[in-house]
Amino acid sequence: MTEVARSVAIKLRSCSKTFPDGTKALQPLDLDVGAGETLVILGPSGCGKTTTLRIIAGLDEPDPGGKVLFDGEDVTPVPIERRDVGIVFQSYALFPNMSVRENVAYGLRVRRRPAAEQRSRADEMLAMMRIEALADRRIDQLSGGQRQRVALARALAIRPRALLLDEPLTALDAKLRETLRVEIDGLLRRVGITAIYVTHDQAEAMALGDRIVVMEHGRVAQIGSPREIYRAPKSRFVADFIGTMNKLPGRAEAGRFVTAAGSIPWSREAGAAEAAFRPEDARIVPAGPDALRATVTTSFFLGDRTRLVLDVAGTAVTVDSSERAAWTRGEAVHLAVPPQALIDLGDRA
Amino acid sequence: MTEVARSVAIKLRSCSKTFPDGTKALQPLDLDVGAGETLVILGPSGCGKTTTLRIIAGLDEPDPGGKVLFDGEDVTPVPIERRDVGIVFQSYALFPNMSVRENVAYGLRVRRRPAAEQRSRADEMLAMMRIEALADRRIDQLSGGQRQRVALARALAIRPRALLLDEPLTALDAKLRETLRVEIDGLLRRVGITAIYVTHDQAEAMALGDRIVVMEHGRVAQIGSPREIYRAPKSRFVADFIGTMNKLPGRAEAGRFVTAAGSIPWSREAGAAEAAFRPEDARIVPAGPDALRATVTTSFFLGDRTRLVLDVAGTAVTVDSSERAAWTRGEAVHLAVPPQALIDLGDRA
Amino acid sequence: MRARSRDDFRHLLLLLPAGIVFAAFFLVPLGQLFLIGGSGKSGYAGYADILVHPKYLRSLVSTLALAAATTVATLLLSTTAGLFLVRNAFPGRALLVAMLTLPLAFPGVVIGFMVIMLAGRQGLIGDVTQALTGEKLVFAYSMAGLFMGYVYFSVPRTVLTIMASAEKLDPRLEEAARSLGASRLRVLADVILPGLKPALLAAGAICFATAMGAFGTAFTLATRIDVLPMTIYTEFTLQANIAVAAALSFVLGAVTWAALALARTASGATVAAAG
Amino acid sequence: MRARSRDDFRHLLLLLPAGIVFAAFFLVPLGQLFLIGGSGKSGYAGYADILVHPKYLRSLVSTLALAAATTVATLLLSTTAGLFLVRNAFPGRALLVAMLTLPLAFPGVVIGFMVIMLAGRQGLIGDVTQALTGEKLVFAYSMAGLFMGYVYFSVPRTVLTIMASAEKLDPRLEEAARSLGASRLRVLADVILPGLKPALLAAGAICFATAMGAFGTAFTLATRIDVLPMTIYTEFTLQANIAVAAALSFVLGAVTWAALALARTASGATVAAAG
Repeated sequence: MTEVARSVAIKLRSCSKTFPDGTKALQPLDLDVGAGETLVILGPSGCGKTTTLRIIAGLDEPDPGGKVLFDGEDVTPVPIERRDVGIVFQSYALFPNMSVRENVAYGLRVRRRPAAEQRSRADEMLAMMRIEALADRRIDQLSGGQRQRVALARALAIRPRALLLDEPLTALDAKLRETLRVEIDGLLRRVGITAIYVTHDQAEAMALGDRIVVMEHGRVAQIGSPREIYRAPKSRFVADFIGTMNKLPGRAEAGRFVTAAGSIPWSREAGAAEAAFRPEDARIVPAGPDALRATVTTSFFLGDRTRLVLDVAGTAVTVDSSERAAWTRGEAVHLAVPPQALIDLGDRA
Repeated sequence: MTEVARSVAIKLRSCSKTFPDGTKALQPLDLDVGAGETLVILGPSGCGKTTTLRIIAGLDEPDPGGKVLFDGEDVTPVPIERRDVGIVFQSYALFPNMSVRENVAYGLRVRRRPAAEQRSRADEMLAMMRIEALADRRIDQLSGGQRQRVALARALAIRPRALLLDEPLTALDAKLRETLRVEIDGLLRRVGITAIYVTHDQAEAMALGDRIVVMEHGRVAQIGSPREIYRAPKSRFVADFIGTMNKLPGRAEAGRFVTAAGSIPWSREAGAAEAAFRPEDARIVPAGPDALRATVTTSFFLGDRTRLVLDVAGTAVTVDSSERAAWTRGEAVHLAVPPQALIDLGDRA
Repeated sequence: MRARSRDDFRHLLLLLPAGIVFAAFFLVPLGQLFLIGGSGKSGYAGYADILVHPKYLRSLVSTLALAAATTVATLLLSTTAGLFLVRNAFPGRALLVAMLTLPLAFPGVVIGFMVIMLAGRQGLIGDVTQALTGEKLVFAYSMAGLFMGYVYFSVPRTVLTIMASAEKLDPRLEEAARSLGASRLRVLADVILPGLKPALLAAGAICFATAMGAFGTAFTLATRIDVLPMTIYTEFTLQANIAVAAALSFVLGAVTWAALALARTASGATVAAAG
Repeated sequence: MRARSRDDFRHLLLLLPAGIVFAAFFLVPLGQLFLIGGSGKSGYAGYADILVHPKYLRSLVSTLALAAATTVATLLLSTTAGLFLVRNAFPGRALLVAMLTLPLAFPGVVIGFMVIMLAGRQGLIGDVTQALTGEKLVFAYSMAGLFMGYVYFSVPRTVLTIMASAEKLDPRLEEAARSLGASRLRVLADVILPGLKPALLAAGAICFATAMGAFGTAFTLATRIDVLPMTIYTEFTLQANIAVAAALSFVLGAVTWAALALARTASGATVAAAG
């Protein structure tokens, strides 16, 4: 196995960031990334996720008082040139005036390593990314997926202390995005490098992250494993951002959740409430005491499942069904949601 | 209900297309589109789908001998200016020197309708697309989704005989694409116009089409309803292009399909064969006589399901599981595929 | 490159002295020109005198008229030719386009020289018209000759600009207009010309500025041609009337600059003049 | 606009006559110029005579040297200034950039005029050097003055071109290089200058072509300055040596055209000269 990384544990301590125009891009943030961990920072644009990455990289400085620690050592004043981190950008940022191999060897050339070492290391990295055949190509002869592989090889060629990825797949089309996501996942696990991966795409975050940090307005909304974040979102924002979430207004009383379309079992303290649940947790059932009345608004055949949009007492509810049945617009159906799938997002506003 | 369309039935008769450089973009093609039907033409780039659309529109002429019929009338020599079809392009193709309302009214202005009629018709169309508020905006002030709504309004304002859409959603991001797909679906059904929709995105094709024409290398690979195409692909190409399809090599004998990893029931004439099945049709089961032995290669938590990549006697097989269980790399599992889910793609090559 | 911390550019501060020298290098001559323009007998009123004195006013007006006529003729010719070249593939097209750039390589003096060879006393046009009508057409040594030279010089660049712009027009725009029933002429008026507008403005402004300031062509054709650069030269060199020359220069510069700025604002592009 | 059926453009055939007139309009003068260049005593060997005759050879060499020096100086100054202006936000920056375009509006005659005001016998530089060193520095009426004028004229356009190009450089490229350990200087050499290369080539070619062909400035400074356009003018107008003037013109045009073509090939962009 190629020696690739010298993984460090990264800590941020009260890092905030105020831009020259006074915008507060980041509220004071503490963050711990274990050595070798893949941490995904997820959030909508403007949530501060890229700022956080740039502070870790040394491309932006935190406001005075903030500290960045690599294995306990304070690197806050160390400029990026000497921080030894690999960066991969959405725009690839490959040097168009150099060949693929020259791009990958650039970090070693800057370090004045012997030409033979530069070449062998570059070829080793290209082999690891399975693009040896492209070594002598010009950058503009590569596809987007190939470019991003070269960028990964280039970032890893210097044996960085951490790998920072800023939306590396956003510029690619859906099919390639999935292929490369699988590859990056394999690579990160094989190499065992500390990786921080910024994305706005929740599917990417779920698939890649050991842990996910969901950010909103410069603050952390939730930190947890993909399963925790999906199954137990701590706030309405997280629930809405990750996957599709149905929200049904009603009242909790006597172990049931009562809506205008009937009631279902739910043990929650009594009061006005909103019950949230995932499309795949609800099922279309025959009429019964524990089912809600609903009307089919639309149905889309998606191949592996059928997505139904139902009208439940005026609220649009999305249900994914893997049954092979067909529904017609306006058809009356009944909807069951198991109590353990109901998520409590707090009292209704 | 606004009078919007004068829907025609469209027929192509032996329409082929050879480009000046000699490339055969389209093999002789016969196609029937019913009045009011939504037909989706689906295929990879270069398969001839856009050429077919352009021949229907009158933007390209078929090779001599080809005919385009609108309600039985031969419109082959009629130029697009007088064919009365609405076109929506991927690049929106809105006139940047006109306001939103002027764009929508342009077809009526060209037809020298009174100014009052132009205005009221444009506003009616904008209201139908729910973008009345944007009527006086400049085009460069609109988002991609808004632009495509304006393009739809403009195409429908002339009461076209058919609506032709050339990858209308490809330039939009994933979330917007889904929203607008739902809207276009509603619109086409409400208006009842004959629509021909070209796309390379199988999810779009499945969701929108009454029927789908899958094209490959200038030929029709299969025509059918979304369900037919998904459940019973007629060729390897169609199976690969629509959704994810697993293909397992083995031998059919005595009512079973025998592989190096065990056998499962399948009644097919004996011989070397390839069994194809969808990720959502396979299940992870306890060890048993009707299950194949497999090893977990990777597992991705996708929120609503977990995608497993398994190694089944050296073949990578993708399985979607909605169970809440977690799998670890290298774990040994067993895989069952119900016989009715197995698709026969013919004898092994 | 935007929101970067200040000290990121510490080293760039070293460039500051260069920046100051650079600014001085530009502003000192301009300032001095303006001051000298006001140093004549009538002081800064000398600027107003230009508009009153018939000789200078005539020179200003005829220069403006020549520049405007050149611009209009160049745009008409170039748009027709540019659209034709973009829309039609024919053998020799690439060669023709390459040859189009040739006149750009010739200085004004040579352009003047060519005009004389064509429309001068021993010129081709004179020979042809004499053979046809018995009368010799000679117009090289006048405004008409200058106009011909300027158009000859300006058309190539303008054609190239228009071709570059026409190639970038989205063909779907035109197809959408046709699907809505627009005829060829309407497509030209509603889609193609509006799409070329920024290129037409930019090329037109450069053409105008060039015609306002060109000197070599005029000087070669005849020393009597009454355009502003010639007037400035005459006042400055032959009559040592430095204040008037400076004032005329300043006005010429201001008019040209205004035309360029107007085109820049209207087109949003960076327009640079040629002189 | 590519794969369209032929008859789609039936109506465009109407433009064909215009195309032919247009081609004739360009090719006839050029052809005639070449023919006249070979009409002297020694026929087409007249072209070779230019390289043998010391007077013409000197003129050609000094013009090339002047144009090359102007190009180098302009690119150095403009790159420094352009990068400084793009990278630094300071009060008055927008105003400074707007003023940069002013010299573009002045014709060559006025530029020559300004050089005399600065570096001439009564010029500012003379006054300052006399006060400082007791000796008056006067260089307006020589190649040095011409060099100064050309640089003055070329820097603004070049700065604008470089600024436009520098603004389009992806800042991520620079950040990627730094993350790999590159110092500021290495980033400049490996990322920024290669990124600016097309702009530098294009701007350099235009600068070179302008300096090769400018006439007004030279004529204003002194009639004795020995640059090619002046030589052509002298041979043609004052000595009626038409064949030599034509041959020199043709050579000047060919050299300039080659420089433009070279830059165009190297940069892939459309480069148009100014004259």
